[in-house]
Amino acid sequence: MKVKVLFFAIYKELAGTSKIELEIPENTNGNGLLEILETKFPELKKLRNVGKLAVNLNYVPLETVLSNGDEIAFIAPVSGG
Amino acid sequence: MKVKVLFFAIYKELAGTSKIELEIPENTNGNGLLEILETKFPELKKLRNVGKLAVNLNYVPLETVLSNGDEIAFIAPVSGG
Amino acid sequence: MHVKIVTQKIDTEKLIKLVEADSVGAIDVFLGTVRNNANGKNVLSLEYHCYEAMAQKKLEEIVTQCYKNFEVEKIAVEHRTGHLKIGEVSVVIAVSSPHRAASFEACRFVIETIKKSVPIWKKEYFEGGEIWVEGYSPEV
Amino acid sequence: MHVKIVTQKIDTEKLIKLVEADSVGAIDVFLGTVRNNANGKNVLSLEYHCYEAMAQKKLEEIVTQCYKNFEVEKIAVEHRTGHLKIGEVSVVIAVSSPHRAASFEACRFVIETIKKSVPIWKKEYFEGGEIWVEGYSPEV
Repeated sequence: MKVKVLFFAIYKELAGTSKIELEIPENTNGNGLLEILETKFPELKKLRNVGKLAVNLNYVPLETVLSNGDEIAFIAPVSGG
Repeated sequence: MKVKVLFFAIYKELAGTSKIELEIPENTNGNGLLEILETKFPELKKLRNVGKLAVNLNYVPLETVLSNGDEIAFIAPVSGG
Repeated sequence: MHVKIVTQKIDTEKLIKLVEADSVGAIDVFLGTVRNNANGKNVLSLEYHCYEAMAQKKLEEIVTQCYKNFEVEKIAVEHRTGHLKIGEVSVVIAVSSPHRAASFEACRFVIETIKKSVPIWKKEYFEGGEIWVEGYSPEV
Repeated sequence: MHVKIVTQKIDTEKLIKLVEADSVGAIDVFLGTVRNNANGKNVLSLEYHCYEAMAQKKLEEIVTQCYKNFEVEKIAVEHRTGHLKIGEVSVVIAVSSPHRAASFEACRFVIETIKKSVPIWKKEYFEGGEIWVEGYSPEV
């Protein structure tokens, strides 16, 4: 199945891109996706245990199983305001 | 001795004036002045126990002895803001 | 410190400008406005009277106390008097600080203390009458 | 409800106008501004990035929650992104209510919740470097 992964702020800098489309196996969850991304973008390992998972604009647990067409982002600790 | 008494808001309406200059005996305190004022302006009796005493722009106890030249006002419960 | 009793429309933007500074990270601004109802009555307008010299002095004391009690940078306060229509602004308090908690707390302190101890009174005009609003009894 | 992510200067006066109403007695307005220092460092400027679609959604959720939790009348929020200079305004929150406590509390709730859960990040530019500011970890 195919998902879209968006990178923002520190994630974007370390990945060197703001967005990729990715083929991943069925039943991959957030943690599984992170492992795949760390293989493609080794720099992301620096952020291990830092980001929260957002799927389709909502925060969800890292154990959440992903679906085809999902829009995914890892959210570093926010600092707006 | 001579003092100046200012009337505001409900006090002004009941006294029918915004200011008077008054000769009062030496050693008159706030309570004593109020009695004198109630004789001159009987309507003020309606406000008995309502007002706080201000002398020269500061709140002071009603027992405060007044001095020649003082600027005095009785302050109804405030409602600004 | 900027503290003023005014009879014309308060310029909120101006008060905000007055509290800006490079060391400021937060500004809290409170506006008191004339509401169209009170105690179940339809209010038509409000009239604010004040003992101007004493109100000015009390406001300055409140602001001075804020500088002592809270880590604030600058404070600007204007209170309007006279006859105000529904929706008009009677008071604006702007407080700036490096960190946000102080701005919120000091701004709240100023308006609460105004309502307790500054000699300003309002009269409500409603359908069929008018009445002096009873507020707090100022503490000696 | 007015909620917007913007890239230009926020018009505070406009947001205040948006929350005015005849039934309103109090308006609290919070402005976040770019401070010239942080953690003992001299800050030169701040850059705000955001996940716009999600930030918009989260802001709307926060405002919706405010309408439930506090007796407020209207809320308007704008958050600016991009590169901001010292003194510039990054966020404005305006909340109106019949009585003042609700405005203060809801306004504070909005800014605290923005800082906890809205996907907006800032990078500090200081003499000799730049760094992504670490904020709260948003709770799932």
